[in-house]
Amino acid sequence: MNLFISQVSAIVWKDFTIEFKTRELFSAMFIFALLVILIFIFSVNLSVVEASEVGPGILWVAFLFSGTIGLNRSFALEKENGCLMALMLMPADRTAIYFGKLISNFVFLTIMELFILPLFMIFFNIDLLEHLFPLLIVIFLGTLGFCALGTLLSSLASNLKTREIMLPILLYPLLVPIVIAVVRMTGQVLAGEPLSEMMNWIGLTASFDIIYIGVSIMTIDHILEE
Amino acid sequence: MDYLGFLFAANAFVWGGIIYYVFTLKQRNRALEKDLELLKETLSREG
Amino acid sequence: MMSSDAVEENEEESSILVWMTGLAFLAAIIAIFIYVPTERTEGVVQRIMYFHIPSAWLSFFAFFVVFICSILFLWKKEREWDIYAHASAEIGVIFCSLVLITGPIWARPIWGAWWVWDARLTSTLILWIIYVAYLMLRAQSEAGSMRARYAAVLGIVGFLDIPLIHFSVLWWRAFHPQPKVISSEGIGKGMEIGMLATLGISLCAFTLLYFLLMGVRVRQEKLKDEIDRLKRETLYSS
Amino acid sequence: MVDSQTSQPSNPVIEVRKLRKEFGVLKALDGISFNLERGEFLSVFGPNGAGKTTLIKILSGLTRPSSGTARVAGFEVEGGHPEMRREIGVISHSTALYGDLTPLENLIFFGKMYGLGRLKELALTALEDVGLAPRRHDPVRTFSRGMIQRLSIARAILHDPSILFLDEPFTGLDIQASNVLKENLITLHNKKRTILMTTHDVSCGLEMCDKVALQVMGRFAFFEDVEGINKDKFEEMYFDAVRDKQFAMGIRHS
Repeated sequence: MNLFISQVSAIVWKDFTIEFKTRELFSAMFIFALLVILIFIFSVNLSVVEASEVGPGILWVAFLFSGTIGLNRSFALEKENGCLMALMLMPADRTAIYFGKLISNFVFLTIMELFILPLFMIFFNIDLLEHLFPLLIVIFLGTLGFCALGTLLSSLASNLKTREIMLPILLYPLLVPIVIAVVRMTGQVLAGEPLSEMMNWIGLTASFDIIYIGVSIMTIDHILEE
Repeated sequence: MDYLGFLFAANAFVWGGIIYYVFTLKQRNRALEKDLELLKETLSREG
Repeated sequence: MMSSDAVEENEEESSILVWMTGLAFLAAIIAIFIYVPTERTEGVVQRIMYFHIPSAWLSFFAFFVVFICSILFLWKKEREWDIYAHASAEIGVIFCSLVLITGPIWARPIWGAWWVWDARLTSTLILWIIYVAYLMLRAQSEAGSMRARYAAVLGIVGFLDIPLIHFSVLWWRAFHPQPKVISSEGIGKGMEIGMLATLGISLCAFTLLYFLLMGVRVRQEKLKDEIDRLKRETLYSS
Repeated sequence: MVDSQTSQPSNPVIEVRKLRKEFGVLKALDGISFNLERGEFLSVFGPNGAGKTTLIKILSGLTRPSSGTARVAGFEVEGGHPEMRREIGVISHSTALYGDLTPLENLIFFGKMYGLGRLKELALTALEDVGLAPRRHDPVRTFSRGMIQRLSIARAILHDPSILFLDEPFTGLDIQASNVLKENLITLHNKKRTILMTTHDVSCGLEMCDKVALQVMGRFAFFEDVEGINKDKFEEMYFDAVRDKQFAMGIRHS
C-alpha cells in the first residue's frame, strides 16, 4: 500500500516537474479556455441574453474544451519515447498509473479553472465571491468526473493513430450527463440557491464520478496491455 | 387522412434501410466467398 | 473453427429463421395496414409507431448485448465475444438510426415540429452517437487483441452511461415542461387490444430479424477470419 | 534492494512451455519451449515479424499468452506478478525516458516507481557507471542518440535485476554507443545475470552468448549451445530464413 502511494505520487511529481520546466500545457489550456469564452461572448448578444443564463454553459464549455487538450497531452507524453511501456514494467499495479495520471490531470485542470474564474467574473459581471464555496464543490465534482472518464479514455485513445480526433468523439457523448448537471448546478448556485436544493444533481454527478472511477479500476488492466 | 405522405415516408425509410443493410451484407458475403474460392483454387493448384 | 457439419446445421437453422422472420413480417404488415383500426386523435400517422417502437426496442436490446458480450470478452478473452459485440453494435446503430428518422416523421404532423428536445429523443440521439463512436473506434484500429479490448471497454463504459444520460436529460427538460409533448408512454396507455396485438406481432418480427441479422453478420466475420487464417498458413508455410 | 540472487526459488530461471500467442488469425508465437539457467545468455535471431518482440513482451509480463506457460524467476508471467517485474530489466529500441527531465530526475522517478531507497546516491552512481555524471543536470532531449541509449541502460538496470531482456538493442547505435552497450552486457554476464537478447547482428550476437536460437514464424527453428556452432554456417541458415520470409511476404502483397 505504501509503495502504491509512493508510486502514485512519483507520477504526479514527475508530471509537475515536467510542467514546471516547460510550462507548455498550462499556458495552452489557459489561453484556449480564454479564447473559447471570448468566442462565445462574440456569438451571443449579451445585451439581449441574460449573462447569468448563458454564463454557466459558456464557462463549462471552456473548461471541457481546454481540459481535453490536457488529456490529449497527458498520455501523449507517456507514449513519446515508450515511457508508458517502462511504466508498465514497473512492479506497480496498473491502477497506480491510472490514479497518478488522474490526479495530475485533475490538479492541472483545477488550477486552470481557478485562474479562469476571476476573468469569468469580470467578463460576465457576475459576483462569484458570494457563492464561492458551493461553486467550488460543483467544480470539484464536475472536474473529477470529467477527469475520471477522460483519463481512462485518453489512455485508450493514445494508442490510436488519430488520437486527437478520437478522444473528443469518444468522450463528449459520454460526458453529457455531467455537462448537463454541472451547468444546471452552476446556474442555480449563481442564482443563490443552496446546494440542498439540488441534491438530485449532486447525486447524479457523484454517482458518475464513482461509477467511472470504479469502471476504470476494473478495466485499466485491459487497456494498459501491449 | 391527409398525413398519408408522412406514413409513406416513414415506411420508405424503414424498409429501405433494412433492405439496404441486407443488401450490403449480401454484397460483403459474396466478396468473401469469392475470396475463399480463389484461395482454394490456389491451394489445390499448389498442393 | 467450424466443421462442415456445423456449417450445414447452421444453414438449416438459419433457413428456418429466415422463414419465421418472413412470416412474422408478413403478419406484422397485414396487421399494421389492414387489421388495426386507425387511431382517432392521431390518424393514420400513428401507424408509424408500429415500426418505431420495435426499432427502438431492438436497438436498446442490441446495445445491451454489446454490453454483456464486452464483459464476457474481457473476462474470457475469446474472439467469439468480440464478434458478437461488433455485430450487435452494428445492427443496433442501424435500428437506432431508423428510430431517429421515423421519430421526427411522426412528430412533424403530431407535435408540429420535426424535433423537440424531449428527454427520450435527446437520450436516443446521444446513444446513437456513442455507438457510432464505438464503430468508429473499431474502424480506426487494426484487427487484433487491442481493438477488441478497447472496444469492449467502450461497450461497457457506454452502456453504464445510459441510466445517467436518461436521468440527466429527464431532469434537464423537467424544468421547462412542454405542453405539446406527449411522451410515448402516454400513447401506450390508451391502447386498444387490437393495437396492442399489432405492436406485439411487430415486436416479434423485429426481434426475429435481429437474430437473423446477427447470425448472418457473425458468420460473415468468422468466414473473414477463416480466410485470413488460410491466407497466412498457405502463404507463409512453404 | 536485496540481492536478488538469494531469493531465487528454483532453477531454471526462465522456463517456457509451449507458449502460444494468437488472436483470431494473427499468430505471433506458435508453440515455443525452452529453458534458461541462471547466468546464461541467449541470443535470439530471426527475421522481422518472427515474433521475437512478442516473446519478450510475454516474458516481461506486458502481454498475456494465449496458451502455454512461462515462468520467469519462479513466477508465472501471466498476470505480471510485481515481484517478478522487480527481477527483470528491459532494454528496447524505445528509450523510455522523459525528454524534458534531466538524467538524474529520470532515474529518480523510475527508482521511486521501484520503491528503491537512497535514490540520489544510487542514481549518481548509475550515472557515473555510464559516464553521464557531468551532464546530469541537462535535459535528456539535448543528448545524442548514443548518450540516450547509455542512460536507458542505466535506467533498465537501476534496480539491479537478475534477468535482462534486450529487444534489438543495437539498432540505430553508433560504434561508440554499441561498444559501451557490449561492455555493459559482458560485465552483466560475468556478474551471472541471465540475459535474453534478440538481434539481427549475427557476429555481435554470437560473440557474447552461451546459447543461440533462431526464431521463424513464431517457432524456434534452432536452439543450441553456442559452442560448436560454425559462424558461417549459422549465418547462411539465418539468411535463408530471412529470404524465405521475404519471399512469403512478397506473395502476400502481390
